[in-house]
Amino acid sequence: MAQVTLTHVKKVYAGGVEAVKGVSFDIPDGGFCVLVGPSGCGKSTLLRMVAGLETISAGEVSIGERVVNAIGPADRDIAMVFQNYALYPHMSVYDNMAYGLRNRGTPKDEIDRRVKEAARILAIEGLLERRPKQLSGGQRQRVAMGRAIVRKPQVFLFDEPLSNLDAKLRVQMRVEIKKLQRALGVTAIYVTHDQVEAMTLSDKLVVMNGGQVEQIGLPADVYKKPASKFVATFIGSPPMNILPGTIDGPGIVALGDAILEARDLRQDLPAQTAVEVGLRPEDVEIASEGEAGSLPFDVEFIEELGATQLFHGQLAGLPFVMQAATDVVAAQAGRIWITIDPDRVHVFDSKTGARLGRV
Amino acid sequence: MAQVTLTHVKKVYAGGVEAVKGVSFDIPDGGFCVLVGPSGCGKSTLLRMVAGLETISAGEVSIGERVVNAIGPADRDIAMVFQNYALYPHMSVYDNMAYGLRNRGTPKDEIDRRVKEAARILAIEGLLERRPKQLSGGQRQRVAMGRAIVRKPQVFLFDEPLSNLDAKLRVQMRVEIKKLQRALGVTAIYVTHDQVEAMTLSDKLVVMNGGQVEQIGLPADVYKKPASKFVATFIGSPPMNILPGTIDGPGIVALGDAILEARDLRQDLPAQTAVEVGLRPEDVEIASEGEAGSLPFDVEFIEELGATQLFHGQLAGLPFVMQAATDVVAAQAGRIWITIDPDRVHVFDSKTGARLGRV
Amino acid sequence: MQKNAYFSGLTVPALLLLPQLAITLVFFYWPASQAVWQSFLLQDAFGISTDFVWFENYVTLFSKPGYYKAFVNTAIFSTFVCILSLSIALLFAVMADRQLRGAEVFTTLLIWPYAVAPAIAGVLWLFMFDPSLGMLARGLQSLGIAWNPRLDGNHAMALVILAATWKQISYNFLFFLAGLQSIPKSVIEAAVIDGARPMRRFWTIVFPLLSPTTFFLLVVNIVYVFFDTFGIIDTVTGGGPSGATETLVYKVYSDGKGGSDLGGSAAQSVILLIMVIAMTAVQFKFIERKVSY
Amino acid sequence: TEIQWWHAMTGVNNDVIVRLAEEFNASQKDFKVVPAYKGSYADTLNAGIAAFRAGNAPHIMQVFEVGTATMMSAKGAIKPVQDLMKEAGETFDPKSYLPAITGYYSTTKGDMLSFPFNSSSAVMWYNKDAFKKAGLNADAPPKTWPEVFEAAKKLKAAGHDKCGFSNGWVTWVNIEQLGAWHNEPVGTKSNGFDGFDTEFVINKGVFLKHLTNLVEMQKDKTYDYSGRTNTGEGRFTSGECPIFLTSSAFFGNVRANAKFEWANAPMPYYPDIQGAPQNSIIGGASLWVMGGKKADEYKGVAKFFTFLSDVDRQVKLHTESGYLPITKAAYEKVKASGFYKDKPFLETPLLSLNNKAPTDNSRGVRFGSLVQIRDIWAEEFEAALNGQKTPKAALDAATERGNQTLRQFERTAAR
Amino acid sequence: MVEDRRLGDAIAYVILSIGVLIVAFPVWLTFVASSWDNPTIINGQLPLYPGPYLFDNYYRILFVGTSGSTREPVASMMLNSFVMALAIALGKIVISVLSAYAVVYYRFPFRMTAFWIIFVTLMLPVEVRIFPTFKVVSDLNMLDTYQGLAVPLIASATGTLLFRQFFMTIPDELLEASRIDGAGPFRFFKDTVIPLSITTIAALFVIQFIYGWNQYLWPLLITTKDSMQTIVIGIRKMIVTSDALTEWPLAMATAMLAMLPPVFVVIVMQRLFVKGLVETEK
Ligand SMILES: Nc1ncnc2c1ncn2[C@@H]1O[C@H](COP(=O)(O)OP(=O)(O)OP(=O)(O)O)[C@@H](O)[C@H]1O
Ligand SMILES: Nc1ncnc2c1ncn2[C@@H]1O[C@H](COP(=O)(O)OP(=O)(O)OP(=O)(O)O)[C@@H](O)[C@H]1O
Ligand SMILES: [Mg+2]
Ligand SMILES: [Mg+2]
Repeated sequence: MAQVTLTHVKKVYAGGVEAVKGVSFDIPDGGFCVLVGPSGCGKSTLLRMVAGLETISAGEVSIGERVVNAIGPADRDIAMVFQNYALYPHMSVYDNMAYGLRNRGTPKDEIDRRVKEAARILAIEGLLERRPKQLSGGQRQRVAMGRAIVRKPQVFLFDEPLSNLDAKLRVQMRVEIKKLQRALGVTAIYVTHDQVEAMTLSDKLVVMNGGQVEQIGLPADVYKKPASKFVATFIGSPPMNILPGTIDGPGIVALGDAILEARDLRQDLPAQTAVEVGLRPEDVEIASEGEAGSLPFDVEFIEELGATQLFHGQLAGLPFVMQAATDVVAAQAGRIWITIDPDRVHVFDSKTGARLGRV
Repeated sequence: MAQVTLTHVKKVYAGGVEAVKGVSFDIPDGGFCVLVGPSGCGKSTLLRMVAGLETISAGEVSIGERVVNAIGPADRDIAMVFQNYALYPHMSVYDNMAYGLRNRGTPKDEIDRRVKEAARILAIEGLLERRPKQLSGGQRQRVAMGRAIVRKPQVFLFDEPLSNLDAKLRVQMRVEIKKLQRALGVTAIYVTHDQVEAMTLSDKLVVMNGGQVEQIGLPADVYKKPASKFVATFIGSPPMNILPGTIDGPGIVALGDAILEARDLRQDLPAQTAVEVGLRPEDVEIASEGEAGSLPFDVEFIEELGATQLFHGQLAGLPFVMQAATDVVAAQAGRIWITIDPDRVHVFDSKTGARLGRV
Repeated sequence: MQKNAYFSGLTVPALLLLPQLAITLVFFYWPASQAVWQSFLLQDAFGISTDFVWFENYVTLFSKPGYYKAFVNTAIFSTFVCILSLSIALLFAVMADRQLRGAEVFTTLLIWPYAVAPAIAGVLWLFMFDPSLGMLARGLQSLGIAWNPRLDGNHAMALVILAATWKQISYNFLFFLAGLQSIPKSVIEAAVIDGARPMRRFWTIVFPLLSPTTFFLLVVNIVYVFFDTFGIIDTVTGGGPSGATETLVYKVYSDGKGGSDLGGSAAQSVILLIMVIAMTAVQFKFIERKVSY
Repeated sequence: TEIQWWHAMTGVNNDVIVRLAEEFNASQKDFKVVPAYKGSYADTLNAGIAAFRAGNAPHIMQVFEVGTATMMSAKGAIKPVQDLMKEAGETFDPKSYLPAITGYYSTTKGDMLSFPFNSSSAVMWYNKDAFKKAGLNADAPPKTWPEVFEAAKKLKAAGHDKCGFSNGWVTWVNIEQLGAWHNEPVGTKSNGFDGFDTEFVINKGVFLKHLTNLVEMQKDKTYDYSGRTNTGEGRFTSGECPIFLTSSAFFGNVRANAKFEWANAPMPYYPDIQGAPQNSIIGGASLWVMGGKKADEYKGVAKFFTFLSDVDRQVKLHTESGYLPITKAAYEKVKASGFYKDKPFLETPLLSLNNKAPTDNSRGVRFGSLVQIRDIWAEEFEAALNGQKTPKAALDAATERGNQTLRQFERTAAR
Repeated sequence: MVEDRRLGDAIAYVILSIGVLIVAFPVWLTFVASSWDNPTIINGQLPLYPGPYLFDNYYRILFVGTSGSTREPVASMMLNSFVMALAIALGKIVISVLSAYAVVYYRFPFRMTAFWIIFVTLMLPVEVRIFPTFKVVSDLNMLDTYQGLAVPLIASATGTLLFRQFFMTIPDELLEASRIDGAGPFRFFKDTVIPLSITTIAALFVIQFIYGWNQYLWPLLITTKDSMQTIVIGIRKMIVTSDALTEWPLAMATAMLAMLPPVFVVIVMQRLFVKGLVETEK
């Protein structure tokens, strides 16, 4: 178990691509850090530098007390779970898990003990003799986890370990990973571009974009106070609605004709400044017609998701989505009135995308 | 446009596997039917029999007024979208879409018109000259759709068309498919094992399991009154909690010490009958301690999903999950009290899994 | 094309490459350079008197009509053998690819000739088509065809083409079968639903998707007809009648036979060498590109 | 000491070689002859050349008669048999050998260069049964070409409609033997015996006349071409071609496979040509001793040759394999034994060879690159026979192309 | 598929049967010829069905030798062929798998140069440079040895190319997983690359075994001892080109026997072989 520290880490690939542009953060011992961001933002690169699979162009990575820049992957005391599992297709499940230990010369009975134990934890005891091909996606995923666990490493690294699974299994495995990490108390770094995973798993959420860190924080904080329009739309599903607006006064924005209060908005902005206003679909509430501060929303169609439903339509002439519980009965389509909690109105600079929050 | 009717359709594969065990249902003209079920339950087989890609072992499939059992796929007037798209890798996007029309001897300018129109609808006009491998996943998906649209078939068949896409794109494409089907008014059969897709897309939801139909109905009905334990756990995410219970009186079940009212429960069951009780995570509400009918729930950990959060823990000593909006502040962990709307308590036969509902 | 994950170091890869490089250098490059050297010499059979004559051997070569004839023969021979063996093999492969009962048995029977040595295959064909002894020749004659490969250059050419084609069908069949089996089934099904009848399906979908295999085989077959058919020609016609079946590689052999024109023969092999290297380069480009589909 | 002997003998003849080696090895202790099959005559020659260039030549190499000039010209590469025997101190009298045979392998001065091993000559084989059926006298075969053509026409009429007569070894029979038999030169300088600057003269005289006839006959299959080598010989044994000119060594094959009565006769001749018939020349192969070996090894080779020359051994080889005996003594012994009464067909080639004392035109031929030249000639013959060229044009081309090849050989070998 | 397959299937059967007929006919003829006596064949009267001399002929070539007792029996020639074919096949596999590994999994200067040096040899057969090659072998004292038979024929790039193509398809993650599992280049090669290459190895083995088995010119040139002779040479030796008698039935019987090992190899490895092609070709 160890703390992982990254200091001004950079990666320039041979071709000149600058994939990671100076990233610093640290993960406390036993912490669960999730790196999230769109495809190509450098998540994998960063993770692979921690693993030792890529050289570090500049900066420093330390695991525990040790700077590991020059240490090979096998000696960093880490374990990694790959997106496509990278199981050895020609080895049995048992051998897949035992391989790393054998390479380290662990005694036979110790290997056996550890593999069996991991198999028990992961409930794959019955599969030990099978080949990866004979396993379902979820089972493969578990074997990949098992391969990491048996090693009892200081740090777990995960590169989108669930993205090849179907939705149901993904939810299930997500919970298992979290439980396991808690139980073993191992520091973990987890890469994903799925924001549900990011939200649920992390103690520390690192949102990346274009090789840089956009925001670091507790997942709930990131969700509630996204530091930029990028983070705001990236985290949350269905994504936050973004509407062009203008400042209408301190703490007040105008969306076309409608006026909205935004409690967190900086007070010092001149009126008529163009801004972008972010409203989460689930922060919208149905009001009665003409209620104070209510906005007209023209519903075009409704998707039922079981527990909730999504209303798609136009707000002040702009595409807009709202989410409501299934028991809220709405007209099949047509105009309804909605209100939004002023605490939950997000305003971003229309040029930089930065949050215009109180300082 | 045509109605599709399946009557006692069976499929036995050459090796003796009975993949579909006598399925009957019909889809009205212009209807959107989703086949959902776990892997290997026979969904694809059923769809492929409608397409004419598999022979029908017994029973009858008709499209419109015509029994099509002995009619080749080309003459059934259907179009199909495959899971991996099955685009012709050596043809341009334009040719991919035009191929089916050319085979039918459609005049050149008519082909051109239709392809262009489909491209416009799908917003892939700029891609017509590209080869499939030069497209992103979402674009390929659209081309596959385009190939189906240009044909103006009577029936659209989809075999898990979205499962190769990432989560975000999946949501987006889902909406597009639905819009398109509505706009074109073509009957559609859609296979998936993703229950969100199943819920949002269908007019008629067919839940399959082991080659048989478990339930047919409107998606909301299936969600609210699952006909069996299988359907109950399969539809809904996070899945319904299933707890062993006993009948304690007419409309009353006991879960360990706790007593629960179940309005839809059959009244004629003898007390002490062992049953299984299903409770959806989102149907649970937090109550104050000791409130009437409330149950104690020991929360172990909480997953935050942004808009909602999941409480994982033990209810009457059994694993249990509840979902709540984020603004419900709960103790980090520890005991809370919950209540459940008696209308939303599902009770299933502990042997057959069938719903024990009022008749 | 290269891997993103790799090892570094110099000694280990050098050691790994050593056996192959050593063998290649010793048994390929060194002899090949000798051949190049030889092509500039005028020498008697036993190498006792030697004269360095620069390009005279090449000049002589290109001044003889026989050499151009060999080019033409080679072109005819290779075109026919390639087209015939490829198309017949493709036909068989397509048939064997249908899920037929007993397809395995057919496959096994069809690949059998692959195991027959060219030197023996030649004898077999000679045997069957000998104008007086061969049973098939008698069959042809009874059909009123004055079959006589001993005198009729076209008959002789037809005979070596048949023999060489026969020998190559199995190999092509195997690769085509493999190629067919790796075409995704769903693409074929998509075409079925798109209303393509079997023949059209074949020409518009299967055949284009098979093109990497076809191209690969084309190159392999060209090399085969260039070199490996030597044994067949030697046993069946010996290049005759009247030089009608003398191909480039056979000419290399027959001109060098008995050591009579080693320089000219070496010059011919140098030309062949250049042609083959050019072909190799082309193929390599293609292999790199075909990873595309 | 091991003595390498590379040969091209297949089938039964391969067994003969193996047996000879075994007998020799058993007859003494110092030397061991190791025979090795190296493919066809051409392949064997190739292998020998390659081996010599690599410094690994065998001691004895069997080379077919066409390779003679090539071998001879390689002065340092070979050891003349005459010198070999002398140096080894073996009793060796060139006079004891049949001059018609050794002459082919000797210098004009009479020095024997290689040791004749399997020799044969061209004869005319004929099918007695077919003759009878066609109403021909089976015991008086045609002697002249016109008679042959006549007979062939009759035979054709009697059912041999695909082939009245034919021959193997097309250029050997129809050029080399034809020239000698009619005492006409194939090339200048005594058919090349007197120097490499020889030129062919085959586009006239008997050569042109004969080819013209053949081409004429080919049209209605009175004559039918049977390929460059002996692969067509089966046409005789199968009964298809009732008259077949080819090597006397065809004997074993005929004996084993012909299901009819057969016999042979000397080659036919054109009676209107002065001096014909002259004498035939040999074909087959001789053993060449390669240069650069140790004296001790040469001793063994010489011993082996002496062993081969032994009268009884020669008698046995001749009577069993049908190859010609090489010593006078052996010939005399067989004659005396009355063997030929029973098997006159074995004497026919010897009679042809010894018909008259050889002239400059009938000692044999010695042209460099004869392997290629034979192919060139055969090509031109084929071109004439299939009507692509007139006989004259074909022979002109044969002469011209042959000369080119000779010139090239001259350049490389004359120094 | 709901398509009338009956007609198509019937056509397929007919075509395949014709194919088998065409392709297997010469082989059948060989077999038939090996079961008759010589005059029947020589005189062009060979029927299409086997004759009465089957056992005699095979008995003679297997146990007696062809004519008399001097000829070395077929068995020893088969053994030589087998050793040579095996040595060529295995040799090629070993050296090419090593070099392909170096080229694919290492980054070093002149990597592509090395690859091209090997690659150029891809298609040039030994026939075209046979004399100089003979000299080299002779200088290395490898005449009349199994090394001499096999080693020069190993120098070809086919295998390297095939393996390279295959290695390129092995996911990078396997290497990375191995590295994290503490496996170095050697372990990765032994534990992962080789086991994954089995089908490719099988395909190459079949192709090269047959290639080696069928060699004619090369063994003829470099062997002088009868004890080193291969079966193909043995057959050529029986098929007489100069004045003697070809014992066709025996030659054909030997040809049949000569076909057995390669056919056996093909049949045994057929599945793996086709699979190997499918995996690497595309
Ligand atoms: N070996 C390489 N050489 C050059 N550029 C590379 C290499 N590997 C990755 N890149 C580039 O570096 C950038 C970051 O890649 P990285 O794989 O870290 O993205 P990612 O965030 O993991 O994306 P994804 O979600 O798609 O996995 C991308 O622009 C990518 O193209
Ligand atoms: N060609 C075949 N031959 C024999 N059995 C088959 C064949 N195709 C499918 N099956 C079997 O039929 C059953 C149903 O398969 P099917 O493909 O219809 O499932 P599915 O519901 O589409 O599953 P998935 O969600 O994994 O695609 C499975 O048990 C499968 O193994
Ligand atoms: Mg990544
Ligand atoms: Mg399916």
